[in-house]
Amino acid sequence: MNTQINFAGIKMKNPVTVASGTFGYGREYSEIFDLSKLGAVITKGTSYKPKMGNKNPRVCETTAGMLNAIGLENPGVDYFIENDLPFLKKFDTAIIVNAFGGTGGTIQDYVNVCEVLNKLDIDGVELNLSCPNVKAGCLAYGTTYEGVKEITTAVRKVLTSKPLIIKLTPNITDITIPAKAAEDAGADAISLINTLTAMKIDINTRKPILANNTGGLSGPAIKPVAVRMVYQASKAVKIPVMGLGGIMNGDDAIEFMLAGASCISIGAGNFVDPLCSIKTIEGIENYMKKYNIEDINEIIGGVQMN
Amino acid sequence: MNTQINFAGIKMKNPVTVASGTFGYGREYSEIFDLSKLGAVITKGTSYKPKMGNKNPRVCETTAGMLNAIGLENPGVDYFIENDLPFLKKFDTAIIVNAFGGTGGTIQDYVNVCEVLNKLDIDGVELNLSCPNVKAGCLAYGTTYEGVKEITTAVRKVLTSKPLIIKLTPNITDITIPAKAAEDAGADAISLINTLTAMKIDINTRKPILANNTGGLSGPAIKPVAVRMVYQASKAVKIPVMGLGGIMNGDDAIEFMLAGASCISIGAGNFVDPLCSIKTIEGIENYMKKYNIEDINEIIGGVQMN
Amino acid sequence: MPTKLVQAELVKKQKLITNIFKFSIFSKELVSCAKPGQFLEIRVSNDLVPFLRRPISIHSIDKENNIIEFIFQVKGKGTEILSSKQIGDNIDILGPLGNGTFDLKDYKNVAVIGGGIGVFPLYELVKSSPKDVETNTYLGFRNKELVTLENEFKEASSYFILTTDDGSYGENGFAIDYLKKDIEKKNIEAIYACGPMPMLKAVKKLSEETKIPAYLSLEKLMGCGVGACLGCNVMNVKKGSYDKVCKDGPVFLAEDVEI
Amino acid sequence: MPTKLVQAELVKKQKLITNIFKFSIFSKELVSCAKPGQFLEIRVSNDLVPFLRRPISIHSIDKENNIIEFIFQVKGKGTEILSSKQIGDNIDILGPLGNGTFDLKDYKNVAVIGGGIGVFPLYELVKSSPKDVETNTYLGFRNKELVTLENEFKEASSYFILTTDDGSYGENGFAIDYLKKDIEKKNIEAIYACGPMPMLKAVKKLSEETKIPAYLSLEKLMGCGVGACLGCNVMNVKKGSYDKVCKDGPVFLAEDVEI
Repeated sequence: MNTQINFAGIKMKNPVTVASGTFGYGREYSEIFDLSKLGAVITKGTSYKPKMGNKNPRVCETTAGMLNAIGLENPGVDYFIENDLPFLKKFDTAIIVNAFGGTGGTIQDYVNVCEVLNKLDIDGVELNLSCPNVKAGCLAYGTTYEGVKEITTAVRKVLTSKPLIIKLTPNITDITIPAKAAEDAGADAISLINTLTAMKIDINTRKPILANNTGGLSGPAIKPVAVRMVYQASKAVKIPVMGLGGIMNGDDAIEFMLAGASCISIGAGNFVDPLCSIKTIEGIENYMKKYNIEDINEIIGGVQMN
Repeated sequence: MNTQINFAGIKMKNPVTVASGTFGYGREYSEIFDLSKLGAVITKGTSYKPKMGNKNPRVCETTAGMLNAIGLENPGVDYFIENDLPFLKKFDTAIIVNAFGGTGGTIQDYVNVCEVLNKLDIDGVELNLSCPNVKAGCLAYGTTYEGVKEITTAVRKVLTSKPLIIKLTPNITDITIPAKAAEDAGADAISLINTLTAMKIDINTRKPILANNTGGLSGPAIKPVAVRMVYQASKAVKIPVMGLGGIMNGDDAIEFMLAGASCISIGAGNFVDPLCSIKTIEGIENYMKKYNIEDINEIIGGVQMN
Repeated sequence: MPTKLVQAELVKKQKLITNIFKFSIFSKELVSCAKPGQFLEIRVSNDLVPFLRRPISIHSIDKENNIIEFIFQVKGKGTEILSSKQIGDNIDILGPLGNGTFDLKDYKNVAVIGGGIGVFPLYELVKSSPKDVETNTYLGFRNKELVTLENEFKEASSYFILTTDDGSYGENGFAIDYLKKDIEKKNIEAIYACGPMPMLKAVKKLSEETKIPAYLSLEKLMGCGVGACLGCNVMNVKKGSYDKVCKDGPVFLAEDVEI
Repeated sequence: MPTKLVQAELVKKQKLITNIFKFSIFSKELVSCAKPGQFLEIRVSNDLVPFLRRPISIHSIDKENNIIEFIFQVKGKGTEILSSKQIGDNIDILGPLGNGTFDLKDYKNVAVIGGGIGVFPLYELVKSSPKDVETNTYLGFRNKELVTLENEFKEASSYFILTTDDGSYGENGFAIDYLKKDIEKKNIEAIYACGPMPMLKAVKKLSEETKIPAYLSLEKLMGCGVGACLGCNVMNVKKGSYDKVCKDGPVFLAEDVEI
């Protein structure tokens, strides 16, 4: 039984990764399980310089999901190189660094961090064009064909030796547009969905619960939206797709892979059950056994439309 | 204590309505409670000629929500006039007819049904530009400024004697764009959100559960997205907003009203608890008592941003 | 036949076989108007997961004691929660639902055919049939372990056949084949069926060939259960438009519907 | 201090007052490394609603019997489900969490101040303090009905004051005012506080004025509880950047944090 996949040149022992922003740089969860079991670790969004992030409260629970508005707080790429990369290299798992343009959010800011990342001993870069909780960058590019193409082209020029994954926003009329733009600009893969912009109001204080007012909705609540978008995006492009959005177990992972995802990420599921990713790997294997699937690659995009 | 509202000229005894497509033409639920208790009944989407709708399965459950892809099946406006309108007139509640362009879905089709509705003894018309489950019409107009403006303008010309509400889709990058288009074209109000396009795959059969493959996601799962959009839309326009999306009780209703909704609709909540709308009215009254609110109109748009 | 929303007490709970539970509910309101073939929409908890009500067919109606019974299989989270209810708990029930019922009309000699968990909704029809009506019952199960209600149906029926697909109990084979063999010599005037889709299709075919009317209980994913959402459509080939399984059914004349 | 994910047995359950429950959990793993001031992230059920774990502070640690205790108030759906657990049930616990703990260091004369449900996390500190440490405890409650753990704290403390806001029990007024009066004459070297935000702010101010270090247990909405999601940030004014309440706290030196 083969669970290995080659995702845009990134070799993973299984299709299960952990989503950026839900797993830090791996240190915390390494106390609970062996990170070498994962297909890949995707780091917290990292910028050229450190970034502070939003005020508290930054998270709250919703029905079958949660909101977050962290604001991409991170210690900067130099800190990552010195502290987190050596730590992560101790594990036998692919390392994908999620990168973005920092406080400035200009194309040059995106280019700056990717120039650094290009030289590191990492397996790939995921470009964040989809965080709904920062003032500059991300959605400013992520919601138009031109925006995605321009920034992907610029990053591609400096990120010559690593696979480039573009992370897409679901806050869009037509998900195939940024998907195609990423492909046209030379990206190696796309990942989706990031969170849906949302708000929760405390009816007693009459204020939004999050200090940032709005936040990104994730969790099982939005899984059906994510499955739909993964299907549409994977049909629109030839590059492979990483699927995420509310995956809590192996069955959910299989649903995303049938829809067209070559690999998947566990996001908020890590918070609910720190072993969610490990159990998802087991769940995928159980499904393969049940249906006598020799190679997990067989099921990618295997949905039969009615 | 006053719970009456005047919604774009439609007088309602309270701000609680029932969402189009979840309440038929009122007949079924009238066996369970007195429709005269409602602020308004919004009918099933109705077209000039009868429409067949999609194949079965049309609905399925998701985590804290459901998908539907009915496909706007309806008996046509003549049947409504003969059978359902006289029935609904027996109750002391506002009648809002949800209208759309039928199988053809052209602007002329929308105009045709609204021409008929203009002459009826009803309180308002809600124009459906947002159903994700039909081949023609709706989203073809609903996702661009030009589309919403063109069709609203055309309908407005024939719908001269009734308040016109434009129902908006959440499957859009920027909800303020169709909101403004509706206002600019002379609509009296907007209602949002319709459902989010979504998909659920049966991993055993490897097929989407719905015959239409995709459907619209509704229920508490997507409430935070709806609250965010109601807030954004209500800030962008001067015309009043009807809020809906996952409302299950009075607290949810208050949250939408604080966000900027002048009235609200119960949708999938009717299926879960046929008395959901009635309990929501009670819940609103309880909140008013708790906070000594004399007039429900006071809280509309009362959220204080951080 | 007005629809009622009740909180009705669970007065008896039996586990028939693995994963299959029989609930007895005390409710004057439901019993007063319930008919064979109708169903109930049950909210298993006040939580938001699972979200929708569960449609479950009525198994029997005891007008004397105001007891209505239903039998269900634990298939997922919803039915699992339902199965954990204790005697004395109130169950949130919307019903009785459906205008298409198992109706004996004036038939004097009928066949009743059920398969698997589809046998439960047929019981009240057989039980409540007048003495001058011959009820010929054919029940099919996959194997011995899945057999339920044998004694109840045997006692209530004029004639009774039980089959298993693998021959591990009763007659060997499919119930439909035994019905086919008997249908002419027994002068069957109507067939009442509930069971898996292959059985219903076979019954529909038999009805077409023999011109004997067949009444099929259909099952669809449902939204509201009352006819408001149009989620559970089935094509009515006579009308050329969709019927609602919840409101126009759940029992349909086989020749009317496309299955 | 590795984080552990355990399924640990509820061995004792007590209702202290309305809506407040004390759970005693048997877990060698948790007890072996737990410290005063740390917390546990508890998954109340395998359902998806409520979604996130509930952070609840450790109340006491019994190393001899491998019992760890926590006390919680039923505030919503999550704590309601938790309160319905029965003795013998396994509880899904991630912990013990937090590197910022209630640490006595070398202080010999300390004040402990708690308010309302904030008194629970302070107990282990007082209970486990060496005999040569003077623990001066000040507990405040809104009224008599909400008083909890009076005897436990009284017994474990060298000096004990209990106040109610309305004077319905103990001393009349706020605990902080009694601490203020005593702070100089008692030569307090450090303050340990847990309670509502106004109390913590008052303690911080007192600490600034007196230069006596104060350790505050903070509470924030949390995502992961382990430091991965950065949801529970608090401004560390010394560093000029955010700390994580879950990982760097939950106990902080008052002068370090902006509250």
